[in-house]
Amino acid sequence: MKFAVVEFPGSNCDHDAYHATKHVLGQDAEFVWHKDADLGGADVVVLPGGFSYGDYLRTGAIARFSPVMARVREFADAGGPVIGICNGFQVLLEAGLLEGALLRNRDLKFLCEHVHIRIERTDTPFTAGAVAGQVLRVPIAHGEGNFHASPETVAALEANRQVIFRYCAEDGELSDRSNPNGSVSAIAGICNAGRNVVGLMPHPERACESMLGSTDGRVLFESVISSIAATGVV
Amino acid sequence: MSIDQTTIDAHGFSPEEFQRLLEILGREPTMTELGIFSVMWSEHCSYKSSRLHLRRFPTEGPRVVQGPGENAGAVDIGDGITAVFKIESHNHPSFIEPYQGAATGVGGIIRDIFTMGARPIALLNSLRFGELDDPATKRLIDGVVAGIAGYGNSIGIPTVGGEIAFEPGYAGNPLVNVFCLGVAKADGLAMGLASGAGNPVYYVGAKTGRDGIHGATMASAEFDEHSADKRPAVQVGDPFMEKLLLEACLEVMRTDALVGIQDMGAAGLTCSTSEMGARGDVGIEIDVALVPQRETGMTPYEIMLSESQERMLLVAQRGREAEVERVFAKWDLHAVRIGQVTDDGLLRIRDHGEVVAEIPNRPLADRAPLYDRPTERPAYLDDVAQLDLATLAPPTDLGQVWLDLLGTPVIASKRWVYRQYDHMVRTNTVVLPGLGAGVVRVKGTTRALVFSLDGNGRHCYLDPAEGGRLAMAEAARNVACAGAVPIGATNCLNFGNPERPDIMWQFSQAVDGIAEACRALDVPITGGNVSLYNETDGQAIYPTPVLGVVGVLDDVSHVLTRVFPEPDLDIVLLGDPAGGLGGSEYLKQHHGLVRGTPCAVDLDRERALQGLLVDAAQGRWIRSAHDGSDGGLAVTLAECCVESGTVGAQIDLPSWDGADDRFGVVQALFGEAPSRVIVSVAAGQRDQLLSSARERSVPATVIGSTGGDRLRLAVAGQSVADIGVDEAEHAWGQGLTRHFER
Amino acid sequence: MKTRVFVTLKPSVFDPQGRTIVEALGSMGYASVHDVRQGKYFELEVAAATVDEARATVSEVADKLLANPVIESYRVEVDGDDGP
Amino acid sequence: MKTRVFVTLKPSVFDPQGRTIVEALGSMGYASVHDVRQGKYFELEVAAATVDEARATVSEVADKLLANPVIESYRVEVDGDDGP
Ligand SMILES: Nc1ncnc2c1ncn2[C@@H]1O[C@H](COP(=O)(O)OP(=O)(O)O)[C@@H](O)[C@H]1O
Ligand SMILES: [Mg+2]
Repeated sequence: MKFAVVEFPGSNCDHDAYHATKHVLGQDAEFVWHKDADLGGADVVVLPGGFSYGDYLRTGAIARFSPVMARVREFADAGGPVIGICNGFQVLLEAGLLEGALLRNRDLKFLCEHVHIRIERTDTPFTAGAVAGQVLRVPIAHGEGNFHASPETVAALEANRQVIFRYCAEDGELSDRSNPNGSVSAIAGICNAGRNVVGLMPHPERACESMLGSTDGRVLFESVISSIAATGVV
Repeated sequence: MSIDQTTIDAHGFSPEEFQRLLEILGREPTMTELGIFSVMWSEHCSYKSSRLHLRRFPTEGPRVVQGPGENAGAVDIGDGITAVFKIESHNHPSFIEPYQGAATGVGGIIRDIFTMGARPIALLNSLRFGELDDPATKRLIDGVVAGIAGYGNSIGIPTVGGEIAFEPGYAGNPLVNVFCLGVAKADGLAMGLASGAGNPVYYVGAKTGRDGIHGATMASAEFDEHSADKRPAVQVGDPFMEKLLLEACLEVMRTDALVGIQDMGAAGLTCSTSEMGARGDVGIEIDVALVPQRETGMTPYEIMLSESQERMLLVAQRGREAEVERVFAKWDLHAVRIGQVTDDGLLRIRDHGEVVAEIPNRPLADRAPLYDRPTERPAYLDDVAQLDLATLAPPTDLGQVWLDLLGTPVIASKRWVYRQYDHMVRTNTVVLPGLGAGVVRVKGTTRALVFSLDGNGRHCYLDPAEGGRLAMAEAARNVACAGAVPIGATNCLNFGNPERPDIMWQFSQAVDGIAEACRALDVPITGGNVSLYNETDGQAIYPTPVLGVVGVLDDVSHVLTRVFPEPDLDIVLLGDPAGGLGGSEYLKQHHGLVRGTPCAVDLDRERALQGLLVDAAQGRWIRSAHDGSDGGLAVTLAECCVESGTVGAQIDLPSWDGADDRFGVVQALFGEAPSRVIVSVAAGQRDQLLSSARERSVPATVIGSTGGDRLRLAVAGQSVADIGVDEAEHAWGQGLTRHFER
Repeated sequence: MKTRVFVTLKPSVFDPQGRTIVEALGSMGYASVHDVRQGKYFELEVAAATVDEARATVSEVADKLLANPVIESYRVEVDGDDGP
Repeated sequence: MKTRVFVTLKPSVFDPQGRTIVEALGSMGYASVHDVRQGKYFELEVAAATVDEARATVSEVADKLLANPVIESYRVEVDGDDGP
């Protein structure tokens, strides 16, 4: 299984995603530079976290014009699994591969801490190995993770079962207190209509080794590895 | 054109200094030359008041790869890896513009580390402000923390720990010290040195503007009501540019097309060109017209003195230019050739070809002024040493005092601060902030690096030499509490005006204390920073040395934190039960007094204790370890219980001579003393721990056990305080945060 | 040619920064300020032969890059133009 | 009363965001945009009897809170006022 980790200028979780997929999960992984002409024959594309272009102007706003994004779009259109983590999620939204936008956190501060998220749907390649309702303990680290979309869009996302992760308490209950950034409907991550493109604010790649305090993030990577092995997609 | 006296004075030259300048040049200086000498000989760049004293630090040891003198120090951590680290202050800029001042401080220390060829992997910060009841102080803190976060988070280096304290003396002069650590292959260190006549000199990074001209001189002058006039000296940080520079420079260093590299920090092009030349004993010639400029009409003087951020100077091998340029181009950076290395030993500055400055490099550096400033023991010391407990009323509700102490901002949880910092990026952070020293693993090895920043201005104010010893001992102890062996130290010496003999005395005493502790603990100083003139309207801050100690833990799986992990463990106090109230947090909070003398540290005992901790961690005899500092044993114990769920503790502290005195119990609970650590131990390992402690003459007393959901404290069998873990958690959790909630 | 672009959050989008400012102003004694919305402001220097050309370029740039249509709207001003 | 405040970095202060935007526009084919400065834009609703009163309040607010006088300058506009 080969993961492509896309590097934009200013990406800073690129090595973390690489480490998690290659060294922890033992898969093939390769960096793809944002000016590269192809995705190196990857089976899965990861848009990692960080501050592409310094997050200047708006998070993800400039990165989405990088040449590699045209390749990512083709890959996604062909059904290839794509995951955007944190800044990667922001890039996917700006690029229109996912719907919605991310505003500044409700209390205007950058937040780095472990939170709980509930897996809402298991019919995406990144959650197929999980159980619906399963609660993960994973870190967040962002200043602009407050998911926003118009009420119609939110309703459509819900109706089409595109809300994949919600912030919750340890027991899976939703509450204002367990929503760290003010996201509408506690949305922590969504997928596209085709269900192969997933974006989320929390960092599963930071939760793959017990030494780092949680291994709950592995299920996302393990899911996509077995999904691909099972379907032989791409 | 000859330069008039007013101009000379404005550049801060003393008559003798100017005379020396004339001797070196053998003629009158040009304006550009005057500017260059002025910044190079400023306190900030030349350390003219402190250099003499800093020589007393021990700087050598088997692990030292690079001692003081380069951009950062370096120690060997094994496995062919070198840890490179240093601390830097950005006190004055942060007071003028908290966000940008703190942010550019972080940017500066990061450049110092990657300039050495090391990949930065961790940041720490040490902060001092006035008391939190002042809204202006809160705004300052808000800005400083956001600035550190803004820069560190963006560039992707985790801020894994630090310290923050509040004392009235810092209200007009906050301290913002930042520490960065990186790792490099042992043979991969780069040096800030030029060599090889004809080799090209490159400029890369942000364009030069009129930023911070005379910033270096600003950091060397006291604040007064006219400081506002110096405001244009503020710069805006660009972490994105620095991220590109960091990656590109590390990539260039891997090519061996590089001869030397140096960041442009204080005094920008001036400092980098002359220092690189002086270190290599060569000349450097540049043309300022080739320097990329952001503003029009800049004079050579301005270009040479600009402190625009995010710029690097490098010397490449002649003939390998294309390789260097290609790497920078990949990162959308433009490396511009602005000159070359020469063999005449001169710093020659041209402007469109015309020579505007020509200064012999070595004398500019080597003959910088060096002062043995007069010292005099301050008169206040005799007064503040007097602490007469007989005039004070002991508290009646010890549980309440306990909770109050837990809720004071300096002791309370720092979560409000560190959750604004990305402390997990790079996936190496093995111990999250708030649980003890910073711990990051080194991927590809079994090792972890452990570091702590510690300082206590109040102790140094009451006794600067003891304060220096205590700060060094505490920083090393915090590292040992995680199970790591301290192997190197850096320090940031924040003091007032060195031209005042009492301040200079404090400085000299503190250096002596630190040096003594370093020798006793066998931890060399590999570098540091001095920040003087920390005064507002003649009112100096507490003398505040901040020590940064780096340790290595051979097997990361042995790491310890402060938290009692489960019930039914024995709690053992390593060290003396007795603590003193002189200079304690209790005395300040409960009686409003900063008096007495802090308990002295017995350095032999300290060394034995740290050795015991390291062995106990390695042998897995203990389950947690926490250094007792502010607030005494009661506070230390409560800190072992909070954030761990509901593991409480029952404690019975022994009585000791004088325990029947009115303040005996207070001293048992809240008295402070160095060389004390609370550890938890499973029944099976207890005897091993106790006998090993006995062998090393470290006092060890079983004082209780973990469990339950309350913290019960007795002294000599007599119950004295009993609080719920949840109460403690609440007081401690909200103590700092509540000041910032809307 | 000097041009200016104003980007504001759409009225339906909650603006936490604006709210924070209103609250801060309230506690500072400026209760008369009862609503604040924060947006972005850009000054762009454009090489263009005519005001119309400048307006066209800048509108395109605002559309594609400066504003995110999901949450923001924008307005363009060109020196020497009174607007459409 | 509707008022607007424009906050910009002082001309001598470096604007990293502006520079990054210009470079991005360059690589997107908008080389004619040769300078961008990014600032902040605020819309404030103020209860005031006169334009002058509104202007005075908002100027004070801009001074104290909206702009950072160390690195920024600001301009105030009030509906129905042609400026001072
Ligand atoms: N400014 C700060 N930045 C990041 N972490 C901090 C800061 N201040 C304190 N911390 C963290 O909070 C914890 C408690 O700090 P402190 O009270 O100074 O500990 P100790 O008394 O053990 O030295 C430590 O883990 C420290 O790293
Ligand atoms: Mg401390």
